Amino acid sequence: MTVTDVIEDVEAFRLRARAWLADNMPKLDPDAVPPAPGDDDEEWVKTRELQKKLYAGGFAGICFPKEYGGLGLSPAHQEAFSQESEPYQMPLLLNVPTFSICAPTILDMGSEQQKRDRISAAIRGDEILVQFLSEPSGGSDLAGLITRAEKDGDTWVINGAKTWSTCAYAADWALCLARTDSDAPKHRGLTMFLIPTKAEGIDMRRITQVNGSTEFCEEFFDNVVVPADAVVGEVNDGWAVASRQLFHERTAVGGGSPYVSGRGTGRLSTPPSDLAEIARAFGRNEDEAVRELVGESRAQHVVQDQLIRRVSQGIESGVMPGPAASIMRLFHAETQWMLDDHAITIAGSGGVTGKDNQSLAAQLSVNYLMRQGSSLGGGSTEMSRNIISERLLGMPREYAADRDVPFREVKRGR
Amino acid sequence: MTVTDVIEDVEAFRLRARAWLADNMPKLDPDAVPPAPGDDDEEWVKTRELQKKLYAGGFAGICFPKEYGGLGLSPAHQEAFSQESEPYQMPLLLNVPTFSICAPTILDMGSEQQKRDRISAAIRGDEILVQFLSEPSGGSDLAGLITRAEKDGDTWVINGAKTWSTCAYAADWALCLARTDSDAPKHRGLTMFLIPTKAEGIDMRRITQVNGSTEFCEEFFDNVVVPADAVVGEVNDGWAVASRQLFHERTAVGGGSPYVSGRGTGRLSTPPSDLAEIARAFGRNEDEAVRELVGESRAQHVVQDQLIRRVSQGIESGVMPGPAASIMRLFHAETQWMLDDHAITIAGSGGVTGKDNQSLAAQLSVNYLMRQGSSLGGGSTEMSRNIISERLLGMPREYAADRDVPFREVKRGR
Amino acid sequence: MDLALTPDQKTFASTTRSFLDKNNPVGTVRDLPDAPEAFDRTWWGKGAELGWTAMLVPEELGGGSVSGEGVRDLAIIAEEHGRVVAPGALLPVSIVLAGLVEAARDGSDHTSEIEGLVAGELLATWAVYEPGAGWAPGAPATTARAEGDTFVLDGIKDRVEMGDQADLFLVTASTPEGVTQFLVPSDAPGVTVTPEWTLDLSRRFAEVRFEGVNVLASAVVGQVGEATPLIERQLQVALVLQVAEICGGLEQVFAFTTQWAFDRYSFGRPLASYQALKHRFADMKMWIEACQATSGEAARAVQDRSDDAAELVSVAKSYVASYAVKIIQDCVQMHGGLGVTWEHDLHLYLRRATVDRALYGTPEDHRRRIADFMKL
Amino acid sequence: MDLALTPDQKTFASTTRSFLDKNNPVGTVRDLPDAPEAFDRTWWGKGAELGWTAMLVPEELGGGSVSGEGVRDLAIIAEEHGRVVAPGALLPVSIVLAGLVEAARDGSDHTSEIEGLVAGELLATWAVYEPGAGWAPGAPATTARAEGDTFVLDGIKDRVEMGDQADLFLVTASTPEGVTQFLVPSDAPGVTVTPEWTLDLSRRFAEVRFEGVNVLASAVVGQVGEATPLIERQLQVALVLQVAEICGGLEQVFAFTTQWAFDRYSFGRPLASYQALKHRFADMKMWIEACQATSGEAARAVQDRSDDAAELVSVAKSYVASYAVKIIQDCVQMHGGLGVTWEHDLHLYLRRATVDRALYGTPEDHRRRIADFMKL
Repeated sequence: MTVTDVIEDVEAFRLRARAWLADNMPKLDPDAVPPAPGDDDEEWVKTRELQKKLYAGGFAGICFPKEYGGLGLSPAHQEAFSQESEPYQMPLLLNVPTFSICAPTILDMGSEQQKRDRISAAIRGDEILVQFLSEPSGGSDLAGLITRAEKDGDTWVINGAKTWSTCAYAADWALCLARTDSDAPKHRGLTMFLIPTKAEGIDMRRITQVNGSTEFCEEFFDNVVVPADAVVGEVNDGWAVASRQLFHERTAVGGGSPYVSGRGTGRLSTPPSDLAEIARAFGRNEDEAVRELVGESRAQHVVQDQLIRRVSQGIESGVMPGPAASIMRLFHAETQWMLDDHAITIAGSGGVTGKDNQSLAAQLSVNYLMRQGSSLGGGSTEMSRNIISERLLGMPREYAADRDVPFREVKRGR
Repeated sequence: MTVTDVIEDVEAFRLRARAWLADNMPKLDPDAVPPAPGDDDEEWVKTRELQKKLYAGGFAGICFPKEYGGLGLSPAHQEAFSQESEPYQMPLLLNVPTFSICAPTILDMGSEQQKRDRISAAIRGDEILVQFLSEPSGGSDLAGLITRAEKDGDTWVINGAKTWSTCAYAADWALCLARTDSDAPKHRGLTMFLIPTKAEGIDMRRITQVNGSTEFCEEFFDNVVVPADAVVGEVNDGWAVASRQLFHERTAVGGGSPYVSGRGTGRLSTPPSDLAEIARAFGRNEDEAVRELVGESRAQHVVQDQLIRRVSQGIESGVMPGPAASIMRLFHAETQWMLDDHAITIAGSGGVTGKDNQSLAAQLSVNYLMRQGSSLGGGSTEMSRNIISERLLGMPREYAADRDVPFREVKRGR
Repeated sequence: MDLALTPDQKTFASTTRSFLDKNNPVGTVRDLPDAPEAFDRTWWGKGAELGWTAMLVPEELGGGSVSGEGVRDLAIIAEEHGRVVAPGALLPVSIVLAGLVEAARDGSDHTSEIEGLVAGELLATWAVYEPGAGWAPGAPATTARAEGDTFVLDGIKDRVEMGDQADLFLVTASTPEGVTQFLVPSDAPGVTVTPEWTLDLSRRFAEVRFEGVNVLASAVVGQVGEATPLIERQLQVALVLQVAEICGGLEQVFAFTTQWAFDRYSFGRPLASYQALKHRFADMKMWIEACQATSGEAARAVQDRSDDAAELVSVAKSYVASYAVKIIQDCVQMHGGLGVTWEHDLHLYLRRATVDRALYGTPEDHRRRIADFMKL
Repeated sequence: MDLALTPDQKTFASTTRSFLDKNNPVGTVRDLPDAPEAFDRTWWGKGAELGWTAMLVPEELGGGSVSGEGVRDLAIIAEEHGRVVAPGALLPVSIVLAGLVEAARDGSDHTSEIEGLVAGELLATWAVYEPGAGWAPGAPATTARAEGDTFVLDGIKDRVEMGDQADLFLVTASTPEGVTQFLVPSDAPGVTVTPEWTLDLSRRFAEVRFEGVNVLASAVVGQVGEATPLIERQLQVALVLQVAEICGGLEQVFAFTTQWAFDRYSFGRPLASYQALKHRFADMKMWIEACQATSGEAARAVQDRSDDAAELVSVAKSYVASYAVKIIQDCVQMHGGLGVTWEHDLHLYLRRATVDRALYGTPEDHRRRIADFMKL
């Protein structure tokens, strides 16, 4: 061990970071509102610049290994840096998925070359990574995907389509899961590829949601050629890579990733409706029926927080199995349903027209259009109920017609 | 054709009935409340007497064939008689199941001897008929029954148990479905028997429901011996008989049976809660939240009537298939749920205690204990949803593990 | 659809459907917000030629219905409109015609306005809601003050459908004699129309200010101070059309969602094979039949002017509007992520159902109204 | 069950459970209505020996808790009671003790009553509801009028739990100085107790009339006119016990219903294999975990006298009581016809949950109270 390998003490690191941040990073504007997802093109340019600054200052990739461009420090160092960085502008948009999902997956499962190339480029602020997983025909059944990669000499040729790729419009590289063996059962014929998002043959377009958000993209692959070394992990063992990726995604969503730097994702989600505000704005706060609805919704929110604490502690202490997390996911959806339903009930006849599209009525009624968003994103509530009944209560598994049969024999719809 | 076979004109029959009724049948006491099911032992005695009167007067079994003790007249005659009988006490308790379900099934499927013996005895007022169909292990799966009848020389020996037999405590004979071939698939190994309810080896007890009703019975069979001629229809073809029975039951419930005489079943069901009355009684009728609940429930009731009209007409005119009747069944349950839920909400803190067990609070809260009654009796709401999705919407049938396999190989729980 | 239509009504329904399918395929709704107007007057004139504006109007006033039951015929048109989320003036013009025809027996002569509306040449709408207030047509803050042979109107109305295109406003206002309705030209001095935002892409609403607007006494609809029965009639017609339109949309949404459940596979099985989903489809089927049942009977009751018409429209509105949004939301869920995209038609129906839910009394308002009818 | 119990608390819970399982198996509840009394005092005395009455009482007054957190310990006892629908005086005695201990700092000395209650020798209950009125402890129609050194009480209370067995009534009454509470012996002249019917088989309620009942000034609990904080504390303790008891019942009902779904076959498959039922079980599991979460946090907040304790008990009551009856009813449905028989235990739980739902504020009352806290 050489002298340079002595790890800097967390507090020393913190002080050094504090000084550096003050000298180098722009202060946060307290009034600045992050742009809505999809309306953030300029923000991405700025993000790359901020990451380059961090890298130049020696504060990028704190928990990533040195050999791939990181600092090789501990989560405690990262936490100290995040604390210190709070008053400053930070490249938060890189936290998810680049640093917390894609880079750790490459770190776990990628080739030496992939780690050296992609992770270090991300840490330098040169590249942004995303995921090409879901497919238009897929829904809850990720492993049933049909985008195929066929071997052609030394290269692979990819055809098919992906969808719901968060922020793919801003990215350089993507982890793309494709089917490479249709004779194997569904999970066993998949391979993960690391491909440039601007490769020839990829046609990307942004998906507009009913609330106007365009953060998601869909991609169509028409004979996209990638080299053999684009494979991440082993050929036909892509499910192992995807599983790792899903693990990192859950960790990131749960707030437990050591690879994020600074607080948050840098994205503004639509603000939820505030029922008390709505009741007052529409002059209904004296109506006892309305007061019941506001009180009920408040109770639901409080119970949600309490439930999250109980289940998180339960899982952490081992009293509850991991799949108990689905309880929180399902409850979150219930809370949203109640909120959106009560919002339109309370707003009543005033809730569907307004001065303009920034009016309270516009906000709450557009939220109502997105009511199911919270029961679809991150696994549908139907999947959560399957998980709770099967994996917590031990009830028989739902019959899967595609289990243990060659994928090409599996029936498919549209 | 002899002279006696000339059928009497309906209006002549009506006039003759009118005169006879006035001379012979006791008038209804307008204040008399029918006893609750199960508390009606005396009522059954009176019922037999009334039926004997009708028989003696030549007005019993109006639509049943003459050779089995009836009058062989048309439904129009029966309808005229029912209209005329309204001011009088009538043996209404015999309408269901004796005359509208059991006797027509024997008429359709029984042997000549069974028709001569049982139908005529019922018409004479000597015997009451009931059904032994459901089993403790059965639930929605009637054809999965396990009570078995084994051939022993010239006789059959029955072992097993039946339950939910309406008014069996008052009856003499029962149509009892039992398994006679466990090597056949479930529907194909059943046989219907006509057995005396007081046969040796039958232990009958009354089931008490949470609202105190004891109208249902359960029966345990311990080596009950019945002769070969107790079989109704063919051995191992009992499902055909049961299907006929179910058809007559549906017809009776729908009010379309020509075999009932007089209006109604002679039974008092628990009166449903009246939300407006509850709101007033508990001083909550000025509360806007309560007014919404009362109005919502009123709307639900009105819509139920409207839906029944629509679906009945739809089925009648052939625009809707027969299974559309399940829509009415399911909606009825929804209406009951709302009524019972709103009742306890409106009654609030006063709804669970009262002066005595006749108080409004007692009625509404005991009704609440029976809330699921309407979603269980006459086929569960779960079965209705299966029928609507599979037979109206054409969705794939639920996997039945007992389809087309020998019954003895079917897995059974408790 | 009502199961008891006459052959004439069925033919009429299918003519209306073909016209709308050809001219207003549902997908075009997305482009309407960017169009100069929500709909084209020439197109509306063609609708009028098909009879859309004639149903409530007696023959002597230039109208006439298909079956002799104008309200029910109109409900058929509304249902077809709902099926494709059609734009147009059906609801506002029908409401105003209902009021004018009702008032034609006594009061000023509005024959020429009626004829213009029936011909599709004039557009009229009801200015009844007021800023910050719910459904309370009986207590307008807008006032009309007699001044010699004229009245002077002052007040603000909002949620005025088609306020940007209307030629005439039917204004509900307070007078010392009681609530009174006036027919006010949109170009009268003192009238200011300001567009509002709305959730429905196919309709437009506006705030309309009346500042010292002077109208002749002949602008009064019916008698001064006696607008209450007119308002009730207008409301009943509005509700019949709303619930019919919602039913049309529901049938369409349910049909394509059911088809989706058959076509879409997950884990090698169609969605339609999953019992948890099948049971939800069964519930939806039941609710939609119930919606159709109550809509049909509301139309019949208003047609027949039954004693219980006022209650039955409230029953229908309270039931249909509640279940419609619930059903459409569950259909969104059945579609997965696709269901919340701009590209999918679902939101077009959801927008309209949500707006219909809110206007002319919410389900909650109508439940309270039913409790009033029950003398609770 | 709270996931964060100390080993001592776990041991205590299991001792309580063994005692109740042995002495009060759930099936025996059916016989209670025919028994002379809802429970036997000797049995209650044994409960007191186990510490059921000591948890809220400081050591200097003869009490003492298991963990130093008396409210949470008491919630454990309540949960175990709920598991077997136990009869007894837990709720009424705990409420009265909460008030007496709270008032012990100032006001008259009620040490001997406290000691008697802790020893299980005395039984006391809160007389707070009044005929025809909902939960409104702050505005009693019952009055107390000062007369020399005494007070004269007049009024009628109902829904008085254990009114037939209580030795003492904690009476909430109006005085010119404000709401005041009095400890009144049940044998005082002018006190009349009339049994009421109730849905819960394991509990009894009574109407209690106070007609010119004369009590000494020392009967006042705390200070005259200053009962409001005492009432709030009593309510909070009542709610913590109610929700804990409901949770105990829910866990039991859910456990035997889940087992039933595994054991019961239909069409050759266990009920537990039907997706439509599985999804309902999943919902129930989620709701029960949420009930446990909010019950636990309510107990902690009341224990800690947190600023948000008043809100958190209302949150817990409004959530738990709503979902409890919903869950138990769905468990009835899962059992088929058996679920509505007298023979099955389900209705014993449903009865208790329905009564708990109604008393000390319904879910609807508590939602309105939450809105008040939000200053809506």
